[in-house]
Amino acid sequence: MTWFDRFFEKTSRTAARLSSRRSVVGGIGALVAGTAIFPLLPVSRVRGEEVTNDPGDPSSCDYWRYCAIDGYLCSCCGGTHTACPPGTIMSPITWVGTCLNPGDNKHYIISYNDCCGKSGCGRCGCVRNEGDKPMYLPQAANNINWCAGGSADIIYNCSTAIIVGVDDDA
Amino acid sequence: MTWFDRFFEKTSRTAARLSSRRSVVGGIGALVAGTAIFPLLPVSRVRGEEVTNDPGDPSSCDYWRYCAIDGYLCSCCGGTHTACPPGTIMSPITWVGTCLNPGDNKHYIISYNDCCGKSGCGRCGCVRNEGDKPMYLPQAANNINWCAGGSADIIYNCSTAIIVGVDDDA
Amino acid sequence: MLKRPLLALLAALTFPGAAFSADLPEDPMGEVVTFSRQDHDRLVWVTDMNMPHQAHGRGYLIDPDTGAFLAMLDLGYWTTGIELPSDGARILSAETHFSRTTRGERSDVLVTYDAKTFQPLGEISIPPKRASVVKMQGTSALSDDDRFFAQMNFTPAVSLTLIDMDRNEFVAEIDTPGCPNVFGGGDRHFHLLCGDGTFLTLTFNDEGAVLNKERSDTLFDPFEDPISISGVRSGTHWYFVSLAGDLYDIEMDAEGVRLAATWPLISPDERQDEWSISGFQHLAIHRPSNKLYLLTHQGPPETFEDPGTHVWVFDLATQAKSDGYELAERTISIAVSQDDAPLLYGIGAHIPMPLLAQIWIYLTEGEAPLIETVQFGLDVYDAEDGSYQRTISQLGHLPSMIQPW
Amino acid sequence: MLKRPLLALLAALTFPGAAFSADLPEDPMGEVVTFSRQDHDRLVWVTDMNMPHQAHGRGYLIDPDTGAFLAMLDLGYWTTGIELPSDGARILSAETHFSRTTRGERSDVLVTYDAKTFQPLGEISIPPKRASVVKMQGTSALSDDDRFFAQMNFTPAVSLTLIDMDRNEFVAEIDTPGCPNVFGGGDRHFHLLCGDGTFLTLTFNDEGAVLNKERSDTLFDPFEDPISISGVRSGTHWYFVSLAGDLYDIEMDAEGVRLAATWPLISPDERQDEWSISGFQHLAIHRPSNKLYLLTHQGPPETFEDPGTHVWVFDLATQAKSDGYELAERTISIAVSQDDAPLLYGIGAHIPMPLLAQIWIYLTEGEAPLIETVQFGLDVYDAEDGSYQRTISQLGHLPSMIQPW
Repeated sequence: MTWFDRFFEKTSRTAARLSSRRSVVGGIGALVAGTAIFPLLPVSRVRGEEVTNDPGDPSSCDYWRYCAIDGYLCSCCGGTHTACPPGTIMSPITWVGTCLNPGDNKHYIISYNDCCGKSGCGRCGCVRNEGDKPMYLPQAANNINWCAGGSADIIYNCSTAIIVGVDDDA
Repeated sequence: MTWFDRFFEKTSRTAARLSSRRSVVGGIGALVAGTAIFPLLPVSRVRGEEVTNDPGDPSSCDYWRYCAIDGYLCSCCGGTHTACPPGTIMSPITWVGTCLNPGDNKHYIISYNDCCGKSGCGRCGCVRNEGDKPMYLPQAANNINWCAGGSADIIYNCSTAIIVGVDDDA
Repeated sequence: MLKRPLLALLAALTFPGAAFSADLPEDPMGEVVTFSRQDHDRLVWVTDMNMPHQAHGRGYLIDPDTGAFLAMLDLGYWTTGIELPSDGARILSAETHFSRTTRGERSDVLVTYDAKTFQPLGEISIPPKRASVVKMQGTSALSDDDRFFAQMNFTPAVSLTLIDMDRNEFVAEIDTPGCPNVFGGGDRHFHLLCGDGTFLTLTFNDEGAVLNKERSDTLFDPFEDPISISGVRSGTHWYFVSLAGDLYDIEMDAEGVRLAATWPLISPDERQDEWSISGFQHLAIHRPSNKLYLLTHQGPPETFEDPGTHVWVFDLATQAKSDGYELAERTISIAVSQDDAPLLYGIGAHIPMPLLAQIWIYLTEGEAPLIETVQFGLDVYDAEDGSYQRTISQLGHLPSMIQPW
Repeated sequence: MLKRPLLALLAALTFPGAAFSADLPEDPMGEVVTFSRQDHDRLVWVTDMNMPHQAHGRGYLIDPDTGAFLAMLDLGYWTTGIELPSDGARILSAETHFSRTTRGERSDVLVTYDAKTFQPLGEISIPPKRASVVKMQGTSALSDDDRFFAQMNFTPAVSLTLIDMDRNEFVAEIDTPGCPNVFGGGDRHFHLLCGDGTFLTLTFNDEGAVLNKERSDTLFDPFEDPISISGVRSGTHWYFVSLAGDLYDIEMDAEGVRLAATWPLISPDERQDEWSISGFQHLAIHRPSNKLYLLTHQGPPETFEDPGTHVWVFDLATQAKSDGYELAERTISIAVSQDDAPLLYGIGAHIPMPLLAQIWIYLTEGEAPLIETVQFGLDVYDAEDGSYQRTISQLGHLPSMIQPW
């Protein structure tokens, strides 16, 4: 859940207080009915979430492996959630997070290696910060450009989410 | 009038056909009344347009001198409509347009000198193309980066609108 | 840290019944997706000058059938696009870079990129005079055999840089006063569009030495109704449209440049109704069927660069309008794939909110908040009937050129 | 072309009664606005890493009272901000540039800009190891006499670059393993924040030679509740807040670094209600009144970087919360001017549409279209009561640091 979700969850409640929920929804409904351009249901939340042991859509910020990410999803940039786009190079080291996989209810250690050597992809920006730490604790810090030190230097393109193990302690 | 104005002028008519105008405005009115955050009147159109012999707001794309412009208004970037922002240099030559001044009903020749040496200001983008010609007619072409040839080279920051004369032929 | 997942993977392989409850395997580290043209039925490049962040000029490679964003190139300060040699193995880009990103010493280079790894294979220094202009068509050209690259210069003196791609060297800068835009047509010819309504044909030899400069007749009236620089080509014919909507069928070859035909794409009646050309790249051509596509909208003459709302289709053989449709999005550029079931590509100016929300904001706050939310994406349509297929969104700040590949 | 307007101007001056119907005068050509600090009661710099277009790192100079955007600086690839010497005559910026904008040879330089013309006065080459990180606080520091500049490096080995601004030269790269973030405190001291909860004080002489490295006691628990790097300073005291909301009053001087006091800014009850620190630059200080400002919002622990909705005001003398208000916009950074009627500055994440339109889009399409429309601007509030004054909008893509000047 991102700050937008949280904000609107809260704001929707506020709006419902300001005006009765019926009239707000009625107003929205009237407008939508007037055009029928967009569906009222939040369909974007449902698609692709079959229950498997690795559930979810790797090109969506909601995907479980992205629990500690801060960057552009390589899945939207010519790469995948575990591979860099053509023309870029994966940073050798990076920060790690620990994410709960709803498919098997286990915690996995995720390495968020950056892909480097092309400028910022700019697609599917995703900021989630579970367990993120200040940059003086770099092993858990997503505010650092981890392209530093790689052969493509600090030109940041996108971020991956690679399983490096199961966290039995979590 | 920009393409947005034209588009919405047309679209508003279409929307009024789709649903009766009363119900659209009613729906909007209900929503606005529910929050009262934003005024319904298009106030942005009125401000600063006193009738003088140089009427209008130089930080608005609607200002009469900008009739042939394509760029960021220097008035929003630390400069004015006739002067460059600190740290930039004015391109020595550029294209010219002919704009009607509603203050005295005369046509003026306007030189749209670019300000150069800092990256694109990005504020108050304004595209109007009265009399704009293809780039093989450079004296009237606003698609050219006129920073070319100046001492700050081709780094484009924003555009001015300088009166260089009255066009008695227009 | 490595051993546990490997064991889990082994366990999963050994006891397949337990696979679902076994740990997910460790992922390989350091992988990079390998691009292969053979994996795609169709491909398209979109080039973006990224205004106001011109140092991030970029090219985006897209599979229009899947909607996948495949790869990108960084193209330097204020790109005016790429050239695509017919071998499909290279991408050529004339670029400008500064020693301090947006200040300092300027270097202009012609970069060759590997079309599989998208890494630079090499670069050739060229005079630091490359033109930076908003419309990308006509700013560079390749000879028909891909050997010579021609680059438009503007300082504001107008000249042409000639580069030999076989010898990997800059050959010459040729003064071409009054004739900036360059078009291909022949192995040893380039054709330049001049401000007096003529074309200038440069003929050169295998060493790149200019043998002849031939000036055409006056082919159009640059003052009454100039042609747009956004031409499309089929064989020796280039098709241009004037600002008022007349088509100019212009033949360019070793003999020079001649007007083959001209006829209105926008009829007098339609002009009365203010139908106009639109956007940046307003013509597209489907060579197998000899069909021409015009991006159009309704608006007064000064709106010739406004986004288009409709596409009209013409049969070049009969000069007749055969079809037309409304686009799903306001569109600044179009192109068409060259296969038998062609796609129409459009760069759409998307406002990420429902239309009635847009109208509401327009009525209450004017256009400024809406303009600030415009985002450009590549819209894919069926070229036959204009039916909307999909959008590849989030393509930078001012993508304007579409090149099927 | 020149004579006619001059004549018109003369006519207007000679016959003032006719001025209104005379032609508008010709404007002077080539003018550049002259900046003078004396023309402004207050000034503020906003620094922008411009993600995803990091080559366009920039600084924006703003008059918060008039809302005027005054000038800008280009700061190279992935800027981490500027330093402002107390003389007000210079702006210092450690920058990274590449020979081909986003590839090629890397050059790191410390650039001195003239604070009147905003042109570079000179640059000093430094090791190409400058850290590129999202939060700008603690990435560089000036000695109290403005003579030495310290730059955080991350390759990912951690070190500190020391530059002598009097001699205009790079002095040394000092290994500081485990201690990346740097803070000022003294003329010949820098204080580094370490991953084990200590600080490392470097003492050096007039030549920049390190005389002593002094490690503090463990001042906080980096594993249970680390402090944010976004500290604010008053005299020898630096104030930091932990992720859970405890204030750490830390004294830094020639003697080293000591914990002066610690107390909760967010009470246990408030933590129960999920009040959290927010954004990037979440603390601000008004030194004349000894007031501390905390940016806050409600959300679970992992939201500590989410935009803030409220500001809480504390009296540093009594350690008591004296005030609090809701902000007009969701805010990622705050700062306060240092005059007697202070302004609170916030970088707001603006969505350019009415709130109910936002809710409508959120309900029908989810958050994605909204996130894509977020635009950052500098919001100006009365620091006393949080009343909203004005916004300076269109400030790039990720402005995050605010520095009153």
